[in-house]
Amino acid sequence: MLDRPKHLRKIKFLNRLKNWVKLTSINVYCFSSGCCGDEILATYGPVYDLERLGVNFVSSPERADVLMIAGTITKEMKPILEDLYNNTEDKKVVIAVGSCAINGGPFYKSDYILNGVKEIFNVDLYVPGCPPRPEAIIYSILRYKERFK
Amino acid sequence: MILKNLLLKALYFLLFLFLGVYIIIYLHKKTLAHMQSRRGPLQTGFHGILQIFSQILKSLLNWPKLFTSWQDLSNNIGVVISFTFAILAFLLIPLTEDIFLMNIEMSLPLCLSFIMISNMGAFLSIKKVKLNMNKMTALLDRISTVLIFSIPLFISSMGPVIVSSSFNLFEIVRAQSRFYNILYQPLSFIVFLLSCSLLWQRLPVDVPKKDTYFNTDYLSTQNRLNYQISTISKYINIISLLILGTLLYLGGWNGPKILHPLIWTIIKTFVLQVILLFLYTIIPRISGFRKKINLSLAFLCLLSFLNLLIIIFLVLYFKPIF
Amino acid sequence: MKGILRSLITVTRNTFKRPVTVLYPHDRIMVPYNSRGSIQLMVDPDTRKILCDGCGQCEKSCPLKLISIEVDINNKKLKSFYIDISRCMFCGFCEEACTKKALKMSFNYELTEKDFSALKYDIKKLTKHARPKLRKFWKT
Amino acid sequence: MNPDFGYLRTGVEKIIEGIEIDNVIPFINRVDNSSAISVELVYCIALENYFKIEVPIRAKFIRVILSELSRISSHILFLTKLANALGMNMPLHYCLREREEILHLIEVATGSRLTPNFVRIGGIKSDLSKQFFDKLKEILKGFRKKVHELRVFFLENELVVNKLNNLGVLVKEDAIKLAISGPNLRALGVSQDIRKNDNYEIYDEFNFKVPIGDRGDSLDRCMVRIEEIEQSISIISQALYKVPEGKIRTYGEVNTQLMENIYSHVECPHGELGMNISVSEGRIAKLSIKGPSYNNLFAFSKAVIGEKLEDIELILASFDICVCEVDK
Repeated sequence: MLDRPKHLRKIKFLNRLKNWVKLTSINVYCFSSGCCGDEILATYGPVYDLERLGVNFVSSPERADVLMIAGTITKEMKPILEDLYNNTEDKKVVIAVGSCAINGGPFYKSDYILNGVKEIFNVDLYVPGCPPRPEAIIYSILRYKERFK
Repeated sequence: MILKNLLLKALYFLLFLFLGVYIIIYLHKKTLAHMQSRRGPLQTGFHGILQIFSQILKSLLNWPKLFTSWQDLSNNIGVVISFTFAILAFLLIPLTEDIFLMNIEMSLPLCLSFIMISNMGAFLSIKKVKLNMNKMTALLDRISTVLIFSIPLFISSMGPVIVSSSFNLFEIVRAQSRFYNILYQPLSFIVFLLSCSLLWQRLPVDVPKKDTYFNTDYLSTQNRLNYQISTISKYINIISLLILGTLLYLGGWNGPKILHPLIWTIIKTFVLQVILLFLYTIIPRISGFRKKINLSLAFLCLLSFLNLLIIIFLVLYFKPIF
Repeated sequence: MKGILRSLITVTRNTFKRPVTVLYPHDRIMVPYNSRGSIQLMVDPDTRKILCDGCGQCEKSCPLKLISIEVDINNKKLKSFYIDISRCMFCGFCEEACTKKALKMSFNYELTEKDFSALKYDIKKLTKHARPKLRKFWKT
Repeated sequence: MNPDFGYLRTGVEKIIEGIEIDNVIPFINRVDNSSAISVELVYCIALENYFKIEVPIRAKFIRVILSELSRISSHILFLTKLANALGMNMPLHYCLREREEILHLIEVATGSRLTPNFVRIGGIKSDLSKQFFDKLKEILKGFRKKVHELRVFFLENELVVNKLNNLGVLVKEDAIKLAISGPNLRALGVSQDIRKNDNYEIYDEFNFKVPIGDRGDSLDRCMVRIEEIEQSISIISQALYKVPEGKIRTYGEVNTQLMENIYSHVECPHGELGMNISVSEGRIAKLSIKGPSYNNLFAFSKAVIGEKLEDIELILASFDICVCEVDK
């Protein structure tokens, strides 16, 4: 092993600490509607207990690391979603749950529907399914963890 | 030298305080989870011990943002006030006969008033609150609840004071060496517990914002660090109120001499905490200004006055017992 | 007071039961055999060829028209098979329409992707779980 | 108070126009997210009545069992919402735990937890195995006890009863004017149930009561739903031992000519769910859904008048409004 200079070692330690923190405590802000909302409620429940993985559902977007957007998204919701994304302090990870939030889903022909969240802002993870099982939602959070490993 | 000793002692106390806060948060989460037939925090560390540590660390890594703009410091001053007063209130409380920081004559009322101030302090920080009517009503609602429920808290704590005839916490505990206060004043014990629990907003069970009419609150617009600090100060308040409850009614560090007196206080506080957790999860939350006033003035205050009358009667006619 | 005490007793009874939590990544709930997960193209276990011959029944039956098939006119062989999973509502009509049992809904529900383009499944992705692994008998 | 809705409008009724009859079901079962199978049932019953297709008895039994299961799951979801509004953390999690068992049963039967694409014109998609019936018997045995636990939390706890009593009272005249149906109407004391009055499947073979309240406050609405859970458990346990062997689906002739205004209705967990269909050449020409939640929303805005501001969330939860169904 080569000896690294001291200041570099310190920076490396800080980075590792930051990564560990991001791995072990994830604050999620949920914006959900319809049947995908029911499945997210199930992940909060006792059978698929999300708290054991270090996930907290947070009441304001300012404290969130992950924005989880689930269910049908209409054109009337667009200003609300934009407000929600702009109010956040850092750059957030966005997870789109369900085929409605990914690409309009079964209602993509309708005039009232937005074709997915990707039209408003950048989406990092897509979770297909209509609605996806609660395990699939948990798996997306495990995938989110992978990027810090 | 005296100052140096005092500082060292204060440091020890703070260490104990933070460890205690940490353990109480962890136990709150874990016991609640098992009551709900869940597992609770599990992955980080042994049975998720480190999970809360990482949560706190996460907000602390954000700290440079607090000092980037000095104009904003005035907005954060409320959080600082609530934190410092919460710590000050804790430092006044003795844990055993030997472990204490200071011995003041008026320690009980000072401690209670500090807790009240620290509960009110967070309202001074109205960072980014666009003054909606909703948010203003929520804010006023919080202030009013703190004021309302501190009245029965003060009155009910006068019961043990009359028995020991001093405001000093040491004297109150020494007076209970034969009989614990809970035996002949259970009414004031119940009032004390209820008003305590209403003061700290049912914290582990409910998110504090849920207590108000709307889903807007002064906390929901604060940034991560402010929110974390204010929740930690609330947990410190929980600890100090729980320990006060044990000192006033459950006999404090008195107990069979099998165990160290410090362990007795810890066991008693834990029992109190579990009782409160059970009560929270079944009793629906109290909302509405009128209901709160009715509960505090018509029910809790009346009960505590009744208790005072009984105690005065007992002290006057059966003094040799005490 | 009686009701409060009774509810307290039920809570205490539940606290000492075993928690029902399923620790998902390590052990998981048995998915029923007819559960509708991701779509896969079945493969003949002996010849290792795709069973689908591109008759186009599933293309017609899909209510959202997400399936697109191309067939070589000369060989009558499957050229390309695409399913746009991003809009799919997992109704299972394509599975019912297939006469040769070449399409099947599998147990796999872990479909999370990073790219949007990866949600358009081609033959390689559709047969990923269906194709049996080759076993090496002779080491050379 | 005027409700402001339309944030979840999908326009399903417009999208469906021009789609073949068989392919409609997966679109319309997204309308009601808490009990999707009742929407499928209305659609199929309407077309069966028009074409005079006789559904096999085994299929009818299985339809009844599945619709009652989804009624139980929907009512338990209502209880979680109520517990959340009350601030009681314990019953919320117990409700979610019990709901998960029933959702698992539905998944074993149909293949999906919330959107079973299962009912077909003239029968059902696939037969249920013996394994499913064994599982049902096993779960139903312990389920009565669990419902009794929930009853202790909501109806016997004095503090909860005091809070819900005389809260959000709906007057009978208002209810009739707004054409309310379902448990919210039954809480007023009107015994109106389409399962009894117009037995659309084989509901006349089962013994069950229609639970009724007195005043129509939030406590009655909660009580009626909890008692309905028990009634539907008894229906399922009666149906379990009567299920005959036989076919599951009859393939009747479907005319491709024009036909208009076929109407049918069904008792879904929220109330009366009606559907008006007109078909031309094997494709849907027009389809309109009459959901119960739309009327219930306006009933809520009537019941709120005169109540305090802090109780609004509770009253809204007690009406059990499915937002997807209001906007469609």
